[in-house]
Amino acid sequence: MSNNSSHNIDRDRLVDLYRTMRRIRAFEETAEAASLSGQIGGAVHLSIGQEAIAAGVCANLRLSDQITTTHRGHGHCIAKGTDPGAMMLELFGKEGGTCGGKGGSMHIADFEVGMLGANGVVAAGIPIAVGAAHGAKLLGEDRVVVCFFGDGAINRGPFMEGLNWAAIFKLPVLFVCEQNGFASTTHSDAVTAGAGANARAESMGIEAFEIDGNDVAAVDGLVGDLVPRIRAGGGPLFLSARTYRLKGHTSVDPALYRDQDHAADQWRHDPLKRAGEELRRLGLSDDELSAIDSAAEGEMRRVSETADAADHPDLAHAYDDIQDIGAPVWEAGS
Amino acid sequence: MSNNSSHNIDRDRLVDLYRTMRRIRAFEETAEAASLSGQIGGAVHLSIGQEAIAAGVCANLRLSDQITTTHRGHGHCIAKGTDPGAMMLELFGKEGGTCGGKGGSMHIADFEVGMLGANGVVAAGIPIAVGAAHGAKLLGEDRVVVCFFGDGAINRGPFMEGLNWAAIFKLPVLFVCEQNGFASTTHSDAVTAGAGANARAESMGIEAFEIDGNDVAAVDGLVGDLVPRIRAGGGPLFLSARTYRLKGHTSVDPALYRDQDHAADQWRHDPLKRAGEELRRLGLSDDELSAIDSAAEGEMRRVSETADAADHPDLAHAYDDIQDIGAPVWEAGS
Amino acid sequence: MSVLSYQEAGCQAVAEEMRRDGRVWALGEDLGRGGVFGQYKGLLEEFGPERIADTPISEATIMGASVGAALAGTRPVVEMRFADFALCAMDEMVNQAAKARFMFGGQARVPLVIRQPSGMWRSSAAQHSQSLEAWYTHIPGLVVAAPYTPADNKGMLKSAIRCDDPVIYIEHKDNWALEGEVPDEDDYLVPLGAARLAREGKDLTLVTWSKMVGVAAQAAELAAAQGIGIEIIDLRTLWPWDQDMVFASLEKTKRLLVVHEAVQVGGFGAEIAATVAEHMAHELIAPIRRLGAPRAPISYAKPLEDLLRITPEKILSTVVSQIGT
Amino acid sequence: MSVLSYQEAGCQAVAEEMRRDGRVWALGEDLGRGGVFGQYKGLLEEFGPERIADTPISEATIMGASVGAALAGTRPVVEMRFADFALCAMDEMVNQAAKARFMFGGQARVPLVIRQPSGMWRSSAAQHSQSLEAWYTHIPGLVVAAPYTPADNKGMLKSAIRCDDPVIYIEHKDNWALEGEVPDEDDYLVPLGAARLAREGKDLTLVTWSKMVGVAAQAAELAAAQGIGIEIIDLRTLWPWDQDMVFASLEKTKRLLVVHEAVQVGGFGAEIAATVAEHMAHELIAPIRRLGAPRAPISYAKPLEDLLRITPEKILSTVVSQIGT
Ligand SMILES: Cc1ncc(C[n+]2csc(CCOP(=O)(O)OP(=O)(O)O)c2C)c(N)n1
Ligand SMILES: Cc1ncc(C[n+]2csc(CCOP(=O)(O)OP(=O)(O)O)c2C)c(N)n1
Ligand SMILES: [Mg+2]
Ligand SMILES: [Mg+2]
Repeated sequence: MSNNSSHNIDRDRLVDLYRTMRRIRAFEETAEAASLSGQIGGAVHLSIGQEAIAAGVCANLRLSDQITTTHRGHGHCIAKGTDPGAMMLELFGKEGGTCGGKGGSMHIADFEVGMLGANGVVAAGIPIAVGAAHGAKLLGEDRVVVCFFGDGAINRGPFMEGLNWAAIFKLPVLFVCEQNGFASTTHSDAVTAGAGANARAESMGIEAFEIDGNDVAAVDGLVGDLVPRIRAGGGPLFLSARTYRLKGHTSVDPALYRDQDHAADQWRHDPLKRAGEELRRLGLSDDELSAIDSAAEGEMRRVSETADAADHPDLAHAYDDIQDIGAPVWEAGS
Repeated sequence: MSNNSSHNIDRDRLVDLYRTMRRIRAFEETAEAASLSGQIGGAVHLSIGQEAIAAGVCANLRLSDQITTTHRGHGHCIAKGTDPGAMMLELFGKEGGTCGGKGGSMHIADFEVGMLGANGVVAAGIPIAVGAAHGAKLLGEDRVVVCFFGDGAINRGPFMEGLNWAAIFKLPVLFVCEQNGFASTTHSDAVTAGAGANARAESMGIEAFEIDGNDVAAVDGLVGDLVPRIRAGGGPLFLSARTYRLKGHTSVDPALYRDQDHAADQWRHDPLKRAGEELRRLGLSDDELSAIDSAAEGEMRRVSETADAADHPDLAHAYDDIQDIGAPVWEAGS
Repeated sequence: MSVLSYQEAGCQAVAEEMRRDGRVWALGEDLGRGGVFGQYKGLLEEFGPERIADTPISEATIMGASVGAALAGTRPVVEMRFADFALCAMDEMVNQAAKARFMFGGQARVPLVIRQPSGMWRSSAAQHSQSLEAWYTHIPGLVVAAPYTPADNKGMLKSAIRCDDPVIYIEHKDNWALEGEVPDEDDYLVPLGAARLAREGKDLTLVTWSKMVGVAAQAAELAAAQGIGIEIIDLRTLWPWDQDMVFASLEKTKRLLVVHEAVQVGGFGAEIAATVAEHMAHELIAPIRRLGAPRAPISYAKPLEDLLRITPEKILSTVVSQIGT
Repeated sequence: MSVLSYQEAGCQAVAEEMRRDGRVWALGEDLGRGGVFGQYKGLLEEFGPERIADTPISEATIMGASVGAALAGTRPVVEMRFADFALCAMDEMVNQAAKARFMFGGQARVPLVIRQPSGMWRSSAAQHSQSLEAWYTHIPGLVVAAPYTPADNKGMLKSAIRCDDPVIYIEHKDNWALEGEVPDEDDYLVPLGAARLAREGKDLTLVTWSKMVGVAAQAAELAAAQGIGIEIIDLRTLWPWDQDMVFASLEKTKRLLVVHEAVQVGGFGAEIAATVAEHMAHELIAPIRRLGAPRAPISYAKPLEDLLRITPEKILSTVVSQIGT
């Protein structure tokens, strides 16, 4: 099923979605700069260009709903409500990070807002999301779990196993495939047989939808229809969102393997640009828009400065949270 | 695509197919008896009721074509040309077995006839078959590889990964899913979402066929059409063959979890019975049929007696064929 | 006390914990019919198909979904059917289950019991006979248990279910029918991490676990007939292992033999031997010895399979050689 | 001789072997763009996309298909990208690749090289930093190699490609840029199973491999300044390992230290330490010591990550304590 028509959306809601997207964009740009300057040590996978999916999906979730995400998950975290300050501290590997500096960008988690973890292993979050939904069902909780993953993940076995599992146990999961065209340096199409993700979902009896993932209003509208169906006990649904990875695989990847003209042209479809235009059509002034933009940029600049100035994690906690029995004991000076 | 009409088949060919099926049946019954008597130590998974698939598929293969199979693979081996004598020796764990007694029923292999191995791990033979086809393509050999697996295997990740792989590399593989209704004690339907194996194959862009797997002439006819297409470089094809596991999961499983009336009734569709009736219609006399039957039964009786009388493997070869460097050294008396 | 088989004791443990805590559930292939080895017999009838869940043949997702379900607040008992098939779920076990608590900075716990029927049984060949417990001892975040007696299978399985970290729980396939006295109490817990002194002896400390405890006991009988006293420590938990009990025993016997069914090279015996060599070498009066399987895949044919087994006789001759030196 | 980086040496090895033998090919994710670490740079241009094959993200099938392709007569070089992701292909590696030859009674061979970039690099956290070589030493059927120098990376990778059994080939991610003299000859082979005497010394034998050879060399310099002579054995191949060289060195130094980056518990250092304890305890004049990582998942934050690293200083202080006793 395909749903590409732009959705009727009221201005305030679109402003909120735009703000979320802008905050994600500003976070990513700040992280990119900090990565290039060496302030961030680990790999950073930017979701620049894909913000509309995170914003549009998560706008339809409750705090008690849960998500899992991937190596490219900053946007999903922010959209679900994770504090960017704690996230940036985590990327800097500092005290106060979401995971106390133990996880970094690929392992951000924030259980308070239902963010069950990013993942460094492609597709590994899929069975975990399915299991979280399984748990919710067993416990009689009416939460929905959203599972974000990329178009490269659909060629790993756990993707298919997870879909089958969600379907036979009729679990409250929304699968969201972010089709950004690439799996690292590989064109996803070149290694993906058949008609793609939706065909695979449908072969499992899971109803699947496709959408322009750079149209935040459309994503919001469609997901707004899907989530209540799932919450009502209808079982899993599947959403493919077409988008484009506007940057390289990581912050340091110049992505020369892409057709450079084509890649440059994709900025025309930048979801922020599109939402901004729509907002202007809906009567938002340039000033109002820039105010949102600079608030977001200011927020993330402060977040980054705070992270830069923050302390490293206390070594005394290095071995906390490994396991209750049998963990190493930290000794000062070791 | 569905193909259930009985195929026009000439009598001689059907006689050959019937003989193959009868030899498989006799082998399985002999193995069952030897298992129950304790002559065979390991688990034995009987293919009684499923012989038509093995016979009908393999009748269309060349010696240089290859197959992989599962824990329930005796029939495929015999149909591909493996010597039942060596197979029975293997089941008895004796010298002269296909694998020198090192493998047993679940690891029979016979590379001389293109039998690349049974497998004790569900679905594990699928990527191996796909890889063998990949190898053939790289080496410029025009062989076809047939991959047999059960309806329980389609819920494992490597199934889906293997299909995707075969499709994108356009490999010469025929996937054959034996839908016998069960995965061990579990009804396959209960744990399989969606429309089943063919839908999954089609979602990968692989053309898929369905057939009455107890109609040996139909299997033969359809596979006779498919194999040349694959050999001509058309890429993988998929075949689902409906059948029924007339016995328990293993030789010692009474299968009480089945509806007993339904199970008993399935003997009406016994592929041997059906082929026998067809042969009689084509003019074969009862005597001619019984001659085939008793030849097969005699052959397998002798095979079993020989296996019973045979020597155990020589301990001096216990550590052969582990690896060229770093293998243990056998010492007499150790 | 009742006389129960190892399998029944495990069943009882799961049933009691499921009664006690509604968040506990079990999942795996064929559980509704009692599981391959009957270790879930009768549980479907009491707890229904939601809590005794039949799964597809999807080991990666059996494990991965269990991680998710644990993160979501349930306490899954995960059945891997054969330890060999756990290899199909290794990313989920090692990269996810074991690390989630730590990577997420302690925000979440992963209370899981991962049951892995292990070891050589009878003519099961190279893909149905492995003992891979050593692997898990090498992975931070995992507890590794391998009980031998029926009583321990009750008390340790209950402790494992109550443990808030993932526990690799190894049950030897040859143990299912083993009978023994098992306490009836539903609060009978055997702590993880504590070894059991299975037999006292003055001449040599034999450290072992799982089925080999029984084989070692036979060897000890043979040795006793020759006047040699073997002290047997049933390690029970491999990580964390009970160094105190082993070291204390060695203070007395001054000789160490570690016995396990797994391949000797890279087996957990190496860890014990190395640890003792590091800390007690000067106190020992005989070379440390390990007895494990040759580094060979497990054969199907009976005599070839038997060649890989540790027997009481092999243990005895090793002990004699150690005492002799 | 040319000065090449470790990465270039590996590239050269693959290219030479592919020229020599048309059955050799390489497969994995992103190989067409040179691989994640550039270790396939330029190969697509010479050999084309059939022999430098880009695969989907399907580790289980990358490995399983390689087994099939090996059985069918080709010689795959299998790229696992990060050792951590090899966990997604464990059944295929351990139950299939390692056992096929044996289970099938020697009818078939599985010539595979399984490249696993390993180890801590920089801020890569718990799923991109592991060293799991010990696991593979425990699995019959596998050869395990872990070269340190660029020359060895050429000579051993070539030997691995020519080996008819599956070889786990561990390249440390911190080594890619390491430069060294590499023989130009395309018949330059370094045999699997033979260690390398990396430095002579009279006081203590330090056995190590992979990146730790370099760290040990720094420690040896510090020790030399204190008048302590460390003999460094670069084990190079972990299975089979060169007991002869280690034992011969110990005859001289009478002190053993094993160093590895992997978690110490259940690491391969335990096997070496245990073997030496079994066979040479009476000749040693100091307790055997192992130096490995604490049993902790690898942290992201730099100071926490660094805490897990073996440093020259840690080695030195261990050596000093051994000499002192
Ligand atoms: C199992 C596994 N294989 C390979 C990798 C390396 N890797 C990290 S991201 C990535 C590409 C993922 O592509 P996709 O799923 O489309 O996500 P995207 O990066 O496009 O958001 C790869 C191959 C990994 N992390 N895990
Ligand atoms: C990965 C794995 N999981 C579980 C098993 C145990 N097992 C052996 S056969 C079987 C059922 C297989 O069903 P199916 O694929 O339909 O084949 P059939 O037995 O019906 O021929 C199971 C679960 C196994 N061998 N491998
Ligand atoms: Mg992508
Ligand atoms: Mg079946």
